[in-house]
Amino acid sequence: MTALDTAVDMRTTLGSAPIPSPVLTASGCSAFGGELEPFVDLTAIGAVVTKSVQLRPRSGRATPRMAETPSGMLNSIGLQGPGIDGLLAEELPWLAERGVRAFVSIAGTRVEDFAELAERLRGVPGVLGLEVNISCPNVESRGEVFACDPVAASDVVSAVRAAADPAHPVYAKLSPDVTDIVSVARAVSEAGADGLSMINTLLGLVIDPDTMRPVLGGVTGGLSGPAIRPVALRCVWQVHQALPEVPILGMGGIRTGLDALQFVLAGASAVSVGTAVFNDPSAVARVHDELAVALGERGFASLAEAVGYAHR
Amino acid sequence: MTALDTAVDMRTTLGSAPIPSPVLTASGCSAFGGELEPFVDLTAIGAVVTKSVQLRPRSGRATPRMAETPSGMLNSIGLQGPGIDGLLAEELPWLAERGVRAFVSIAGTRVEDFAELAERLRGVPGVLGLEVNISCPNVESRGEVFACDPVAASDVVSAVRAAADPAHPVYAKLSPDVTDIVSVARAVSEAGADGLSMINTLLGLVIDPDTMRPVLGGVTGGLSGPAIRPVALRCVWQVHQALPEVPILGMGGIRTGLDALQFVLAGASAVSVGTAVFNDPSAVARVHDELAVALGERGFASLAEAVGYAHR
Amino acid sequence: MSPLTAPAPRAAHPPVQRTVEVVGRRAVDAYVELTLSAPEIAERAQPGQFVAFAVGGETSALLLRRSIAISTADDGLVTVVVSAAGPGSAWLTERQPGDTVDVVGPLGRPFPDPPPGARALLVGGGYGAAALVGLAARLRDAGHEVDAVAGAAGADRLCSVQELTGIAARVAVTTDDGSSGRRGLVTLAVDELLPDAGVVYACGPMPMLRAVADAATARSIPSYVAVEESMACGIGVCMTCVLPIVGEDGRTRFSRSCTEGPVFGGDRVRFDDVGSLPWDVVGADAMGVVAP
Amino acid sequence: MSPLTAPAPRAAHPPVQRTVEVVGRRAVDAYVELTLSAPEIAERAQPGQFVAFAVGGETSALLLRRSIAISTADDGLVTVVVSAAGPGSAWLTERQPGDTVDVVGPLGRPFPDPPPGARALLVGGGYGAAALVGLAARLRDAGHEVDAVAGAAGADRLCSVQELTGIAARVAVTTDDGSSGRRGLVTLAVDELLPDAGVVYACGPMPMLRAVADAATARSIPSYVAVEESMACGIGVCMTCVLPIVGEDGRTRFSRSCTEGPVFGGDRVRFDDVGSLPWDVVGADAMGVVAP
Ligand SMILES: Cc1cc2nc3c(=O)[nH]c(=O)nc-3n(C[C@H](O)[C@H](O)[C@H](O)COP(=O)(O)OP(=O)(O)OC[C@H]3O[C@@H](n4cnc5c(N)ncnc54)[C@H](O)[C@@H]3O)c2cc1C
Ligand SMILES: Cc1cc2nc3c(=O)[nH]c(=O)nc-3n(C[C@H](O)[C@H](O)[C@H](O)COP(=O)(O)OP(=O)(O)OC[C@H]3O[C@@H](n4cnc5c(N)ncnc54)[C@H](O)[C@@H]3O)c2cc1C
Ligand SMILES: Cc1cc2nc3c(=O)[nH]c(=O)nc-3n(C[C@H](O)[C@H](O)[C@H](O)COP(=O)(O)O)c2cc1C
Ligand SMILES: Cc1cc2nc3c(=O)[nH]c(=O)nc-3n(C[C@H](O)[C@H](O)[C@H](O)COP(=O)(O)O)c2cc1C
Ligand code: FES
Ligand code: FES
Repeated sequence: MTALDTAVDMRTTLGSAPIPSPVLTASGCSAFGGELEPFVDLTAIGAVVTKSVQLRPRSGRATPRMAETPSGMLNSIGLQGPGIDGLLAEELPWLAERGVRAFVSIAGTRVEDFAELAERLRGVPGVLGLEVNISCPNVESRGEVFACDPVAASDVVSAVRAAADPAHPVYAKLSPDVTDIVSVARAVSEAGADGLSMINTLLGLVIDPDTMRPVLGGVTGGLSGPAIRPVALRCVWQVHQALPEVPILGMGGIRTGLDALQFVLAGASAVSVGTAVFNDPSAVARVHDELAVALGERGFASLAEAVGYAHR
Repeated sequence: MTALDTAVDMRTTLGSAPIPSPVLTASGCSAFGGELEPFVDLTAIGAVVTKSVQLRPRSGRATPRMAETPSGMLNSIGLQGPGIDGLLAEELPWLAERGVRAFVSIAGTRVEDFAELAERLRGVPGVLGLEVNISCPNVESRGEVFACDPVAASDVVSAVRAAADPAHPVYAKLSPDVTDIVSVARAVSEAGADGLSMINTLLGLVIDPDTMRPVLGGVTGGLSGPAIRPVALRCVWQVHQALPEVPILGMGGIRTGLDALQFVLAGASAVSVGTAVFNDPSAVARVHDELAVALGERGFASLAEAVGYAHR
Repeated sequence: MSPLTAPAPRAAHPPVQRTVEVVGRRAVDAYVELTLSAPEIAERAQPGQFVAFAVGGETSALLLRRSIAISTADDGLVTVVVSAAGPGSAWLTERQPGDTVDVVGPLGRPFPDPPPGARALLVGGGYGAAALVGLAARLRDAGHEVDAVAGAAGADRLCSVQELTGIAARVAVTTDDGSSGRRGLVTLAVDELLPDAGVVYACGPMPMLRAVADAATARSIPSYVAVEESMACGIGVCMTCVLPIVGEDGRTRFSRSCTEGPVFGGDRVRFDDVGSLPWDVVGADAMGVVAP
Repeated sequence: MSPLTAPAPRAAHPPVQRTVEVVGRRAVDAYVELTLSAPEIAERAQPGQFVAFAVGGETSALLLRRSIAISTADDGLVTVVVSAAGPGSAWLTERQPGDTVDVVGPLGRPFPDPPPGARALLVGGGYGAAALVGLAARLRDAGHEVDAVAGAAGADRLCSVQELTGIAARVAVTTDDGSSGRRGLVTLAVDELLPDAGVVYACGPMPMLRAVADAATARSIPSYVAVEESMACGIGVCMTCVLPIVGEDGRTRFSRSCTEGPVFGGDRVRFDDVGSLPWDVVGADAMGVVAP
């Protein structure tokens, strides 16, 4: 990323952690960052939000794992990953050596799993904070997704907040597949979340007209990309309206600086770029630059001034 | 529409009402049918699902009422319409004269409104049945949308079923903006719905980068079009899986015969084509033809055989 | 107050949907003029009507059609003048001869006939002037004197001046920056030509339409304006394109600019209230808006 | 059992992302060969690698890149052979000289070098043969004897036979319908040429790769296959493109075919288990899959 010479102060924070750019990767959409090195200066972006990690290594689901949809895609990866040991041994040291900030996404199927992961990440070099993936619709678990129940979601968040490094901001990642996202947002904030990541994918399905069966091995999958942007923006808008003091990491279909600007105006103090990276591997850096220009053109001296500006 | 000479038997039913084609318009996306006359043989399509009508004439909301989004659009019309008197005086006679089947969508803000509308439509010539719009997120009303609460939704549906012409099938139109669509589907089925229309639009928002305010007069609006198709299909799949005996009128982003086929395979016994009509005014007839060809190519002798086939 | 203008009549023919070939493309300053081989649309079209294009090709994420006024429709050819405003219109301006486009038209209501013998004043803003070329020719052929005013922000945004000059008795040009014709708004020229006019036709941006309509109405001259409101369908089924229009019964309704317009009597458009929901619009009470 | 093939090495150079010009387009039976002026990709590319195109242009609803094998990369030019399978590849085949496309590459791991002095057998199915043209030239230049087999459903789906004939010592052609060469599957010819081979390279549909790899492994001949698995990103960040691959430690992992492939040892791909989740894949236990 070539830092553009715009006058706009692009610094922001994730909870108490300062970052130089408000544009981050999205969990699961840039692996652990390394593959983007040929395309992006990883130290200049807000942070690499790592693929959600669980306690044990996971194979993920059988293929097919994706289906392209109009202006979006459906995925059902099943949280393939190295497990916390692998992450601590390989990925985080790699990022730390290079001075890349890691916002570590953690996932689990029991409250204790989340707490243990937070505990294991205490004091780890290069870790900026935690994103708690309580909303992934792809995890194979009996029962409902945590994020769909304010009580279950709060249980996870308070356990993580209690176990985590006090210096690590804890962001709860919410699912849009709920009747009332504000009530979930309120519950997890009260449970100690320092911020909210919004949104995870929408639950979707595609049927293959040839096989006449669902395309994905996992039957349903998560819908992402520009197709869902209006839903994501609505969630950010509603939650910022109700809880203006809670920091929001906005995401869902961001592809350009003007898309990111919409999230900022709706109330996000930082954004993640997910699926757009598949289309454009340099998207995270490009979105930063475009957002800086867009803010400058609109007379903002800093990103902070624009956060929530559409609610005025 | 030129009926293609396919061997496939395309007849289906809405509840107990037989229709010659499984492809219908979608409420609010073809007004009262008349404007499509230059493009489509209205008597050959399944039915015209009319714009949701309320007791009184409504102006609808101030403009802007729409925003284009990636592979979709956001609308906030606010149920502009002539009211039930106007509908009975003008639109329904026009359709009846031409032998066009009308599936009348009714909406209201109180249970009694819905019941009164159903009552007023008893025995009206040309009326095939009723679609109960309990899920429109655009209606200006205090409190929650009916469709987001299984109890409120059931109250409306049982009142309508009690008041409606016994010969009129009553379909409840569900919103995807709920944590558990199956529970709503089950509740309204038990309350007497003869079928389910799925889905209505998703609540969304777009911010104008120039004005830096929400584009729509109504701030939020309903997201429709191919962008939402995977979500719609997932809803149809889940509900058919749980309640295989309940007829489903599927909709949400259908643009081609292969899109419609996906809904049929997921469990819909008929489909509505909504936003795609704005792109292609002959879409309803074209989708019928393409679906007939697609079914024939896959060896189905009748539409009925294909309903829910993906669950096998 | 004199009675309001008679509403524009319905078009003589219903629209058709066709895939047509682009047979000509010409960059005209800031705009692109496309010529389409579209005989079935050309033979049905009346001045004031428009067409709606599907944009972006087979893989397009742009679902909604783009409405573009018909400039001329003769000998099986339809011409349109397109300004690249956003992605859809930009795509249209990039079409080349030999490409095909999916188009629906003619749509909307045409300009009504002028009062017998009336001298007509045509006022076009920006690419809006293109929509008046066919009308100018028809009026002249019907024996009316025609004056025309074309205005724009700058010289490169003027349009169809040459065509109008070939038809109209007098043509005035204004630009905001004085880069062509007189510096100022079209009203500068309109005010001078209006005294001679028996009817006014206008097409262009809303503020211009409003100024022209107000000036005409102030002199009790009937005016017709072709409006441009954001449209999702163009054929009357979506209700996105409404404006507050005073009907024949004197009551205001949210009327669709695609099927009840785009041509409205200039005195029937409540310009002040565009974008709001006045209490006296039919059905506003059901929306919870109460009379003050 | 002999030890498994050494995994394909990483590429020598990281990929770049560039907007490049199409400088040549040639319809070759059922396919289209595009030539791109892409010096920075050409100079980095090694046989077996691929590029990923953004498709559909500015207004596209197709978000994901399309992966296409590099056929040749010389003198700043990259050639690819594209089959119009769906909307994205169809759009690619419609590109004309002068058009620009956004491309990322070279991606993936190249074919490893053959054992010293080994005679190489190259097997291409359909457009898969195109991916072997660059390899054939490199092997020949390095002094290896090269035999080639090209197979397809019918004559119009054969590819690069002329190029391969110019390089290989022996070239065999098979078609399922006998419309060109011998009637039958590539294995017909492979079985005959295999006894002379010291290494096998294959590119084509999965069932073909499997048959070729099995035949080679049965004779203890090392084989390398370039697989084609559905890819969302092509650069290793999405995890959609995984296959069950036996690693150096003998354990099976879901490995990304974009960055750990597309070239895998033919004996390392568990063809039988593609599309399922065998219990012995690393991490399957955490998914709830238990050993039988
Ligand atoms: C009756 C009529 C006649 C018109 N005649 C012409 C003409 O002759 N030449 C010309 O260049 N333009 C004309 N326009 C305007 C033209 O339709 C818009 O500039 C174009 O639709 C913008 O699309 P976009 O993708 O470039 O921009 P975007 O802003 O990206 O469009 C987004 C959405 O808003 C709609 N929209 C945005 N602006 C307008 C607008 N002004 N009017 C209607 N819909 C809009 C688009 O259709 C699309 O659905 C006319 C509009 C109308 C209603
Ligand atoms: C390493 C590699 C090399 C390839 N080389 C060539 C080549 O040289 N020539 C050629 O014609 N094709 C090649 N393909 C296949 C080509 O990528 C697909 O045909 C193409 O992506 C299909 O896109 P579509 O829009 O036409 O079809 P769709 O079926 O509409 O594609 C839908 C989605 O699925 C993905 N997809 C579908 N089929 C494939 C596939 N077979 N492989 C990967 N992704 C797929 C697409 O990328 C897209 O995201 C290669 C694929 C890979 C992985
Ligand atoms: C392939 C893929 C994998 C994903 N994996 C994860 C994950 O592991 N954890 C998580 O919290 N979100 C995951 N997500 C969701 C994204 O982080 C993001 O919330 C969502 O995709 C919306 O943003 P986008 O539209 O920019 O992609 C994944 C999304 C995709 C497309
Ligand atoms: C402009 C517009 C107006 C609509 N009006 C109504 C309505 O009055 N009543 C209703 O039940 N649904 C209404 N809908 C929702 C559609 O009937 C349909 O459920 C939804 O748009 C999804 O289908 P689609 O993607 O095919 O449009 C409307 C949708 C649009 C786009
Ligand atoms: S544009 Fe749809 S009703 Fe006018
Ligand atoms: S295609 Fe994304 S990891 Fe391979």
